[in-house]
Amino acid sequence: MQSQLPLYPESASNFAPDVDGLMLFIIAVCIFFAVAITIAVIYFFFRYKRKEPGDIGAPIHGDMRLEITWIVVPFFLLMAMFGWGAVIYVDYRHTPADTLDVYVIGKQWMWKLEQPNGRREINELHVPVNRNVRLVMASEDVIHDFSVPAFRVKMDVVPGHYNTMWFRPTKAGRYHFFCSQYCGTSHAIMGGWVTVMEPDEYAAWLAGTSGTSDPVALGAKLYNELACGTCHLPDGKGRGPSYNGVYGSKVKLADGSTVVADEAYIRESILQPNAKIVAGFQPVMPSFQGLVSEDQILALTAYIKAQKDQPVPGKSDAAAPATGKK
Amino acid sequence: MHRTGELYGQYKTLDQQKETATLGMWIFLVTEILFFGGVFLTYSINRHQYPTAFGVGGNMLDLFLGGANTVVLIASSFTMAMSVWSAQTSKKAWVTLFLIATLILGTVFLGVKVVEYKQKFDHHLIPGHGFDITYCSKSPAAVCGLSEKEHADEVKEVKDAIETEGGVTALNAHAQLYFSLYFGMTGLHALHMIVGAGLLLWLILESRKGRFDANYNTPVENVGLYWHFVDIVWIFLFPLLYLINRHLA
Amino acid sequence: MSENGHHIVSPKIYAAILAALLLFTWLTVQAAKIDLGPWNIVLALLIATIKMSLVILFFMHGKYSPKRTQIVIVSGFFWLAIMLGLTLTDYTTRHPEPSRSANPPAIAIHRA
Amino acid sequence: MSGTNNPGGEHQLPREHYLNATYGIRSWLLTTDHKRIALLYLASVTFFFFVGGIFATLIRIHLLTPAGYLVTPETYNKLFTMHGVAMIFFFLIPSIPAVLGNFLIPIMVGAKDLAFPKINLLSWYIYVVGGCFVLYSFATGGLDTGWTFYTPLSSIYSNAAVTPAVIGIFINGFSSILTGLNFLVTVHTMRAPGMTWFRLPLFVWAHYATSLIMILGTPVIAITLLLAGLERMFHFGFFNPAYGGDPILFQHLFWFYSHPAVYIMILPAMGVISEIIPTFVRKPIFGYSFIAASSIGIAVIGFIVWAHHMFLTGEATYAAIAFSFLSYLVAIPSAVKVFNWTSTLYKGSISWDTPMLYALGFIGLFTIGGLTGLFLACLGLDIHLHDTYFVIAHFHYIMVGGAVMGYVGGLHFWWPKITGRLYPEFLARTAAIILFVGFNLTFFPQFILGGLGMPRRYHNYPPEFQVLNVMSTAGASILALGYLLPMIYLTWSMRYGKIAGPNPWPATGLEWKTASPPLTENFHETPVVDWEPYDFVHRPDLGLTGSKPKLPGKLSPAHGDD
Repeated sequence: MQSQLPLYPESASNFAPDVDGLMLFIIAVCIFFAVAITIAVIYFFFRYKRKEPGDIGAPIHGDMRLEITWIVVPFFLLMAMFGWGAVIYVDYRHTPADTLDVYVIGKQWMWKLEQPNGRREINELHVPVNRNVRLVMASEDVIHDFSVPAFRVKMDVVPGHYNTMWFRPTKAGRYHFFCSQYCGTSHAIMGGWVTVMEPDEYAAWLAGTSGTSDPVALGAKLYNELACGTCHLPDGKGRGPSYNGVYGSKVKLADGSTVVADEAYIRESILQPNAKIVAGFQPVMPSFQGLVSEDQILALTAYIKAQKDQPVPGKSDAAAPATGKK
Repeated sequence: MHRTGELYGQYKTLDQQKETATLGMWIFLVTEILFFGGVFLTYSINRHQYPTAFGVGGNMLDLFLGGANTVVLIASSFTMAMSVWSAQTSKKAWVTLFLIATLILGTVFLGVKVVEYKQKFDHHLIPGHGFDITYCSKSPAAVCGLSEKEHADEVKEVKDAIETEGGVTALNAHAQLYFSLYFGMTGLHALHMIVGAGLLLWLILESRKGRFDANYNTPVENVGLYWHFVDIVWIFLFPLLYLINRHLA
Repeated sequence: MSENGHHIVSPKIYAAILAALLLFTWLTVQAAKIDLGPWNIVLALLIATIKMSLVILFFMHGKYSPKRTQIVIVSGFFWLAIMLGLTLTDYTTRHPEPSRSANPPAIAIHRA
Repeated sequence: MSGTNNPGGEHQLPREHYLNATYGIRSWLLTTDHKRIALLYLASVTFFFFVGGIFATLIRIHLLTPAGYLVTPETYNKLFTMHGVAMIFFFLIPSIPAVLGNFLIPIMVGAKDLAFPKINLLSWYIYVVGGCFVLYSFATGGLDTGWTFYTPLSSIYSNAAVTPAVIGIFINGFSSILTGLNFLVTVHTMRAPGMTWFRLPLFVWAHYATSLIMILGTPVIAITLLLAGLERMFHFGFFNPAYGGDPILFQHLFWFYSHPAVYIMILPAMGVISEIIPTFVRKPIFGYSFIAASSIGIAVIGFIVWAHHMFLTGEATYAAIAFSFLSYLVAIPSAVKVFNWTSTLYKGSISWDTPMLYALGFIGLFTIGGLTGLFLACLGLDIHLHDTYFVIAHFHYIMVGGAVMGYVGGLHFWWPKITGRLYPEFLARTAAIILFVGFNLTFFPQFILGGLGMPRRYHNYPPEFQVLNVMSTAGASILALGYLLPMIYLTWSMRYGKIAGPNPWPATGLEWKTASPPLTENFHETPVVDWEPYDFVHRPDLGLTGSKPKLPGKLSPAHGDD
């Protein structure tokens, strides 16, 4: 991709020239001061080397004019850096109105990205060149950070917050993106590639087949992985009620009321199992809050829905079969 | 243990020694201000985010017990101040007496705190898996020792809060923040009280030997400063934890 | 203090402060029961601050302490104010975002 | 050794001094002598420096190849976390204050001991207990949260031994608080007659400023880690997003201490440099009051810049702008110091002794470290450089190039006072040069890596970054050698070094007016200070009889403005 010893990353977004210009300015100021001080130190070091063991230096105590100079001059230079930096930052934090929105979810240790038309990607981001792109980002667990050095942008992805960032790619190509906020064991492999495409290529890519798999199959897999089946036996004789035929049915609860087993009810039963206890069962199920993602809840719900036509186990009790609690 | 008014080696005069001790104590109290400042900040930000849940949580505390404890602690501050006065005026017997009174009042405070913690435990208000803010409103009034009217008020308040917060899950989550802070703040405060009680016990034993008089009373004064500081913390905890949105109840 | 000996506060003042503190405690409980909107919290904190000042000035002899001690006390609160104040500059000027809640934000993302 | 106030005769160790006043392990473990406590600290921080250093070495070896050379990702994460925790909380923060400060501050102000000697001993024990908790955490599962302990990774998700580490750091905080409290009170109430505020050595001013940070900042990290610990242990929620808490709030609280903590590390080193330079240049320091005031300025402004660590967390734009502005302000007092040190060299009589080499190394490295801070305080650039190796390079230039150089330089400078003996000069100069070269080779490539966007805390990296990483690892091996050398010859010199005499350099401070090593009570009688700091002209007692250059008619602005 680059030579053996690259010194600066590629420049591929609207922010890159701004940031690089500012970088050059600050580097110039810093080199000036660093070199000046180094030369002064080395010069004095040799020029005023002690000649005789008993020598002492000139009793100079200070100089007010110099002190004021080296307070005031750096102050203005610093304010220039501050102002210039603030301008870029304000631009970066204020997203323009006409953006292409991509949703980004960070989780340990992968990135899930969703294009405006619903097409999903893992650790890959495709964007069209010369179009303002906004990333709307959320985390499912710890703090992550989405960073694209070639675009000179990054932003933390914080659980419980939506953070957004935007950029306009200016050059087609493939660029690294990284997770830049330490997030646990595989932090270093939580990255991928941004592919910047010509608009027509992007449109063609977007229209291609979606990458999502069958939610029911996914749910069945989770049913096994999360060991739901150890309690929710299909015959209804486990410690938890069976899923068979539960979706859409009326479920009788321990407090005597009934509810319809819809999506909301299933979701609640996964996340807050003790909120509604099915008649005849004990509140023994642990909460899966934090253990399953929203994607997975959707898949599990799809799976439970798919068991709708299965025979309901046990005695069929008028309207409310003894089922329904996951 | 040194004798009354002994001058330590590193000091030149008794005055310097006393001045040093007092300055040291005040600087220590400044670190305590910042220490509690951290939790107060955490409280403020979270309360700012979830006023409803924090209101509901606050109204589940026992105002009578909290108020009574405030009175007890203020009274103990008074007796502490009086024991300093007794030492400064060399009324040696009174020093001990006032210190004992302070210790008793401090113990009463801690006792009441234990009763309150027990109550919260019974009402499923300990953060964690068993937490349920709706426990008392779901249960019959007698379970939480509420009158019928109080119970009805609470039922209504919780119902409204569930609506405002967008579901019982959210309310429970945010109310747990409140109770985490309640236990964190009052627990830290109680820990300081326990340390203070230990210091008082030490002072009482010393004072019985007649150690403290007009010439030498720095320990009484400095423990006094600490005790008053702990009182000040409670002066803020009481309105923040107990009185927020009390008018809604 | 070290030069002019030790200031002794009379028990009468202590008693007066005790009475004032109890009065303010009663007042703050009563005030809390009236709905003043956002002013409830302001009033409660105001009363607490007054109570604190009384304790510091008289029980803790802040009023009679040497200037150096007073500077120490004030700087403690000053730094507390820095911590609270500057952190609140962040929280009070954030753009409104979708509310943070118990549910992972992925939900809204899927709805979008 | 160039320059001694006793050129003819050989020196003798004093008959009685703090090291031979009493014997036995109890006399050390129960001592209230600030000098002995300083040596206890010296031993313990050196131990933690070794622990942290071993982790650092392993990290650098691992990063030789893009895929990672040595350890699993879990282990790598633990290595850098434990490196950070050991180095920051148990080496850098206590190093200069608790070793050199403890030893010197009472002597410098002319007191027999610190204001609270028992509390001083207590703070060492607290440090040891805290250290044991942290070592326990290292030994039983390690720590993989990063030294920043960001929630919810540390409070909910990490499977490592976070709880004992948090408890250890919490406990250790009190050691820091008590040390700071002791210094503050000592400087206020224990000064000798004639030791006015503006006659205090700049080392004491720097420690006064450091102590302010210690007492005002440390309680906040204590409470923050306590809250995170409660969250982890008891399912409490303060910052937990599952309860609606805000992880960013943790960062505010964390950095409220941890940014000023950087100044806890660097300010004492600046104090050391401000002592070394006038001594080896033999002239008063340029702009005494500006250097003193800038220490206080750094401590105060340092408290109001913390959220510049959080520009990209979703912090409000206005807050970010305010914090960026304040961060630039803190650059000014630091710059004032560098300019004043440089100007002190002008028309001096400069000797090339080891401490002076460290001081010059410090100026160079701190300048680079400080200037690269300007990149990170800059809102626009921080977007690109945040959490990359640029940050790593920047703070290692400040902490290793600055604080550790100052610490090692200070150890050399006061070694004759502490032990009564001189170190071997040639070896010491060699070590100083090796350290300087090794340091730059280790950390300068990391600036470029950061500019390229290599994120920090990565156990592997894209192959195009390899050359720079190999350079860095090569430098680290030189650096390790540079640290081993002083460790060996300083230990050797404790027994075999040449006897130093009370004032070998000679220097002007009060600590050089007493024997080397000093008495247990420091001075035979309370000294009376009647000279201005760093004044060589009116000090016939220093025995300097050589020529002195004439006072310049006016200062040449050509040198001043650099």
